[in-house]
Amino acid sequence: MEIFLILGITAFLAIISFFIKNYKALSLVNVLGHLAVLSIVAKLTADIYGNGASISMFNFFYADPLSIFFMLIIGIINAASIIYSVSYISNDLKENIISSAKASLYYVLFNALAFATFLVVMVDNLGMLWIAIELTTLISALLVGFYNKKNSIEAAWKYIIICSVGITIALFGTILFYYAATLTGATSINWTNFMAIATKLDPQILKVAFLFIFVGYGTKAGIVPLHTWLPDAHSQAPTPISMLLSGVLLKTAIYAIIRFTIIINKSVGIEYSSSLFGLFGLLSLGIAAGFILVQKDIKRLLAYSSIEHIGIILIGLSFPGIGIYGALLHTFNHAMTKSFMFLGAGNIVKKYKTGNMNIIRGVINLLPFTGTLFILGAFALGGTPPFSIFLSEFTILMAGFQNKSYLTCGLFLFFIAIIFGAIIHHFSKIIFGKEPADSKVKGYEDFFRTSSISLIFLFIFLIAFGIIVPSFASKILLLAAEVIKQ
Amino acid sequence: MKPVIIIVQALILILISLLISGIIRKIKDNLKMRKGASIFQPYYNFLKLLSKDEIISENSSWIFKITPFIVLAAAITATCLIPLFGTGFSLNNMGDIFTLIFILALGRFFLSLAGLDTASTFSGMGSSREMFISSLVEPVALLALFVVALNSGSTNLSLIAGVFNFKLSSLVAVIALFMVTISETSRIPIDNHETHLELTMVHEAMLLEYSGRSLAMLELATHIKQMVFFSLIAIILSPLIILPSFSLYQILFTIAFFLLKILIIGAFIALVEISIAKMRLFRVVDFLGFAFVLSLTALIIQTWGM
Amino acid sequence: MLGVVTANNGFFFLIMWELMSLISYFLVVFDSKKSKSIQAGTIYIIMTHIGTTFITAAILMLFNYSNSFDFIALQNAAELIPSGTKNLIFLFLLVGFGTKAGIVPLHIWLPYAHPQAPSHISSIMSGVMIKTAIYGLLRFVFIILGINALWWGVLVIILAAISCIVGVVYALIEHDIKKLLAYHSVENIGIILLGIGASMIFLKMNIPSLAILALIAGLYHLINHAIFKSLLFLCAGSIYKATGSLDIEKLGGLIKKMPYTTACFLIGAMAISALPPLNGFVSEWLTLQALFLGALNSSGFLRVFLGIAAASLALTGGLAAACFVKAFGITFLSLSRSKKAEEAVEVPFSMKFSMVFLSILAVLFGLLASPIVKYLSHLSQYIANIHLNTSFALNNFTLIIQSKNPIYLSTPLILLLFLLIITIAYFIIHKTLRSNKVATNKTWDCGYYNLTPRCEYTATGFSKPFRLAFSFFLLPQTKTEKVKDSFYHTTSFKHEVSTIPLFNKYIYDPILDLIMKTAKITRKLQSGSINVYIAYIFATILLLIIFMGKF
Amino acid sequence: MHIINIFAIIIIFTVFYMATVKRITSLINGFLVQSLFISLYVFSEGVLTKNMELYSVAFILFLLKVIVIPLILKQLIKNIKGAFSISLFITLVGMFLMIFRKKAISQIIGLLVMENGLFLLAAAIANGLPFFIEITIFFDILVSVMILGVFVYRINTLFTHIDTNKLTRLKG
Repeated sequence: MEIFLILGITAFLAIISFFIKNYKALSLVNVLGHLAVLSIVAKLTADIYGNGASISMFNFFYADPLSIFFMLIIGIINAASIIYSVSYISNDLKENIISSAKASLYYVLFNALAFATFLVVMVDNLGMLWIAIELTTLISALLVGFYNKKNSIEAAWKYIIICSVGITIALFGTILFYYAATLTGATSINWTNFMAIATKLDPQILKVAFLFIFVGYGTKAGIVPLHTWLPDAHSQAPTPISMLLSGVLLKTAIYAIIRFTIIINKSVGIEYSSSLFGLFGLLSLGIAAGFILVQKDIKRLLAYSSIEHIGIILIGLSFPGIGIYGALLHTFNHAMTKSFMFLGAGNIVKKYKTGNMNIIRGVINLLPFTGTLFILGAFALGGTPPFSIFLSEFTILMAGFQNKSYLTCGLFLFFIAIIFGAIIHHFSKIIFGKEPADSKVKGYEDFFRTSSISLIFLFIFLIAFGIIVPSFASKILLLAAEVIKQ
Repeated sequence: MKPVIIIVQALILILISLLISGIIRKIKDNLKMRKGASIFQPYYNFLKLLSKDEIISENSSWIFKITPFIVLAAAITATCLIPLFGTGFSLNNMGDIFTLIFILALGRFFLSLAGLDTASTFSGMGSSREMFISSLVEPVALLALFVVALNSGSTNLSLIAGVFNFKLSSLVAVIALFMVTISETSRIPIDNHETHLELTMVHEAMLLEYSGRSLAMLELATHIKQMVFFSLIAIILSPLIILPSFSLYQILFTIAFFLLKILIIGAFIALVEISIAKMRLFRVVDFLGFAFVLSLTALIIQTWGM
Repeated sequence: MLGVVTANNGFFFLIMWELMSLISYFLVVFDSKKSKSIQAGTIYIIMTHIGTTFITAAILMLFNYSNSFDFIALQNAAELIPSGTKNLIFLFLLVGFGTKAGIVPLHIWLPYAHPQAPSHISSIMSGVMIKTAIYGLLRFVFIILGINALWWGVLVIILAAISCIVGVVYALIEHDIKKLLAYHSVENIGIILLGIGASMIFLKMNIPSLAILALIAGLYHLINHAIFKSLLFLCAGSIYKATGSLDIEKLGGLIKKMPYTTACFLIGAMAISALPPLNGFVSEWLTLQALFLGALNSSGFLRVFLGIAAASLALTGGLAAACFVKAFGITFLSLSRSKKAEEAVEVPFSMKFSMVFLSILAVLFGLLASPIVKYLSHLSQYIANIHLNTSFALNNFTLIIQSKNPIYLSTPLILLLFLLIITIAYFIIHKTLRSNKVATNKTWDCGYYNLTPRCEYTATGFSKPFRLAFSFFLLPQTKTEKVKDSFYHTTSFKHEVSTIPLFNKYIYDPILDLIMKTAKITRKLQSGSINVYIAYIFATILLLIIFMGKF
Repeated sequence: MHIINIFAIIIIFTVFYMATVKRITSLINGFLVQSLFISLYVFSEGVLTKNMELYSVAFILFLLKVIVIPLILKQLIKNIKGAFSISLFITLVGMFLMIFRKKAISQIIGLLVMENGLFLLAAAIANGLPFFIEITIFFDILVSVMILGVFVYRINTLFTHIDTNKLTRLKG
């Protein structure tokens, strides 16, 4: 029942915001809508918290603890992003960078994207999963190309082409999976049915199919050799959108890969997928470390650090047992921290009118509130203890050491150290130091009031999960991990 | 009873020290075919200085005033550690040979501070050179005494004095100690204590600004320090005879024997002073490097059990 | 920092540890206007973070065998760890805690971070924070891991000796007081580790009494260093407040204007260069005794090795004394070299109070050696979990070591003797011969011109012999520059002396360049053309299919 | 001049040959021959116009299309048979189009070729995905083509050319 409600509200918002002209009402409706969605998701999590059961309706929709966990992430990030985009877009309107028609278009697309992402997580049918992800790519491509400037159009073009190629390959994989299923006589393409007949599937075809799935959805998740679109798209998109891209879209692709891994693990066994994850995880970590060192633009740096964290999640998934729990925790923490950092970066870029880190100085003097939170966020991203990222990285490391894969953990620690050094080096240069003389522009003070709400909203998650994961959250995580380990 | 003997012992050492430097100067002059001043000349200098007026530079502070007392006190505490009459008779529950080195370092520390205090370039240069040489000497002295202590089982001076275990390693250590004495008592190869030429004086430079009574105290302190080093070598070379009975004859004999040893060392020092010209400051590094290698070989020999 | 010491669970220990370095990072970058302090802060936090990664790796390896983070569980699980991994864990711990303590190859952040922080912060940092690293080492290596091999102690002593000498040599050529003190922290950490390394060796050779003695020496120096180092940093802070500059060359003659700070700095200087009545001497004497008795009871190579360690300790003591004569002499004595030093005024009461309090503490810790040693012997017996009844304090004045042929030390007696002799000398010489007058006049200036502050001896001059003696290590660079009006007429002559920071040049810079080079290569990966990107996808698919068999 | 026309004719013949032939391996040989002649054609074009770039294009075409691709395809064929290989081949050709073509429109076409390769695959081995999924995928592709069209239009207005390999402003 709740599933319909969520999808219904997002669809309704998408249509409504096309007609409301007055910006104030538009933003109010949207914010309320998304808060409602968040509350429904929360209610859903409370339900399954009790009995850990999964809801499935007319064998099309299916929500087990894993998908509800992802729904939680999507709900929270959507809410934060909508609050931020209220002031972001109103500020653009005031400086008439965009017309009011464009503003309502923005909200239409935003809600469509929300609808698509929720769809991805709820659907049971693998074909439908593919279509939902294809939808998210198309809508987010439009949003990336929102500002109609040369750079953002080029970024959007690359984003849509590369991701479509990737997703076509994923379709190739899905068809192979379906082919393997038809060999054993099953007709439905539902995930639940795959789970039932997993042991009977022919492993040879499954292995080839899983490769295609991994590469296909991997392009969407930003795994290294396929990540090329990510830095351009994330740095050119408007801030609330790049926050959504990093926080949510990468995670939906990871969700899709996990769905297929569960099947393959059941039929072919754990080592096949874990060695694949381990290799590509380390590869993404290493290459991202290289890139972060030489970055000049804040948003591109944050984009590369998303690739790095995706690599960490993959490494987490490659260790059985507690590693999966750590990976899921890391997905949650990374979603929160990365969106938090993108918000901060958005404010800074808005104030200094450039993303180039050599020009930005003395953020702490110009924007004291964002500055302090930003440097704390930087430490959180680097993985220092009081914040949540350290906790999840530590769990993954614990699993790694227990798994006796010392080389991976050694490399993991080495790359983390380099990235920590690079991030601190870059961000401490821009936070402290003397601010450039001409940047006394006072225009943005009100802008920061609304954005600071979402900043604090996310910061609470950073700290709350810092030392010890609260009991109800760890219960949900355990349930989700159970689903994966099935 | 014991403290009385220790005080008497210290007084004798202080008195003898002036005599010894007088004798060394006498031997040097005779070797240079000169009549030379009488052996009691240091006593006359000391008394003359006591009666002279004193001039203190206006730039200097209270450190300049208290340094003579601290340097003298350091020298005299060092003498209390040396057992002259017998093994038991030194203030050995106060410290051992490491403490001896550190007490002398205290005296040197304040002397070089006073050197810097008077804002005159000569004394500044003197204190810089003094600290330079002494920082290189300290490891040599420590290692040499380390070896001797290893031979005699403990660093307690009176125990070292008591035990007669004359080994090759102790001999090599004593040679290294001898080189240390040359640099500590500012004898020729390292430093010239008689001249006032800026280039050659190290120890003297620091006393440049002093006059009258404080100069007298500092001169006395240098003589006592020299006495401490000589007696240290004397004890290591041939240990004291343990007093069987506390008769007067016994005490006189030990003092005479002790004096004889000190004279031999003094003569040897005079010989060295005559034969070698003063080294350039940075040649001193090689000289002390050689001394360090010597003490290291002593340690290695010691481990072979010789 | 309290958190670090009170945590009883490996995981919380890590969290508190990183929290400590994070907050101290913010303190270092406190006055963020100066770009130097940002750079210092970055180096500091990166180095400590690398250190923490090593510690995390070690704790996780320990966790593998006991799968619970509690210290007691770790301790019981320590037996069943194979000795190969034990050595590896020990090396990780040494590197991890070494970066925090500032052992030589990993010390480069210390001279940058400490001077940047405001002085009272740097006094806490070098006084106490560095000691948490020693605490960590003791907690993990002594109590949890247990000493496994002899080469552990030998390695620690080698590192300690090197950091002693390197710390002091760099301090000698340093002219900024706080940098000088930071280098001295490196040297004193070396001395503490000498004690701890020696006790590791003796534990392995199971001579319990010596192991306890060495541990006492290490711990005692740890406390002493905390006292006199924070004292010296506070004095440096008050100098900075009074004169606004920390460069010794510009100061001078402060003794006449700031009597309290001078007196406290003098006591601090005497304590750090181990001069008898004060606390530095007692702990250095104990370390020397530990090394000596160790040499006595061991044979062959170990005896020579301990002898050389003792010699290096003596060399450090000598050089430290020279360095502090320079620091004290040039800053406080003779004429003031700059106008700022001229108008220096004594610091307010609160600063004076803390300095005086610390200097009294330094003196007390020197005199009350035996009660402290008694307490420390119980402590070290707990650490090394050996139980023996000999406490090294004869009575509450003198220390006694090795009852067979006893070695004594009683600092109160030395002080008593000193005061006695000084009073006697004073009475004999000044009171009895009252007739002479004491006049004050100008210093001797060879008779023909008036002495100006410029012709005083400078810090660079003072340290010149050391620079030449250690030139093989410091590689001094001299740059001379003639400022000329016309071809013939030079108006001024600029002479600059600098030394190459050896470690940065040969260890850290090459690694950094290597990482940057690889980063630049990876940058080419993102060449911008869409066709290349699709080719990447194509290539990955092909490679995966070809190598499918291998998974 | 006439040699080039001969090459063109031969290429047409190979297309017909490929369209008719049954067995996969002969299809690949047909492809091999066709790409051989295409490279010769480009090479002779280069000779005529003295344009260095054409030589390199010819050489790359020759190297890849005549040697590498057939080798891979033969290796792939070994373990999977039937219509599967045709669809795989078409998808790869589609991908090929996207890598080697400059114009934006040709990239869209490449994408579409890949997608219809997949449809062929679905039809061949699994006699079609569930009907509902097929239709939605078809609509999905329609939407994506429309959006791609919007972007091509925007690129044209902004960059006044639709040459993708000039779109390299975002680097590093």
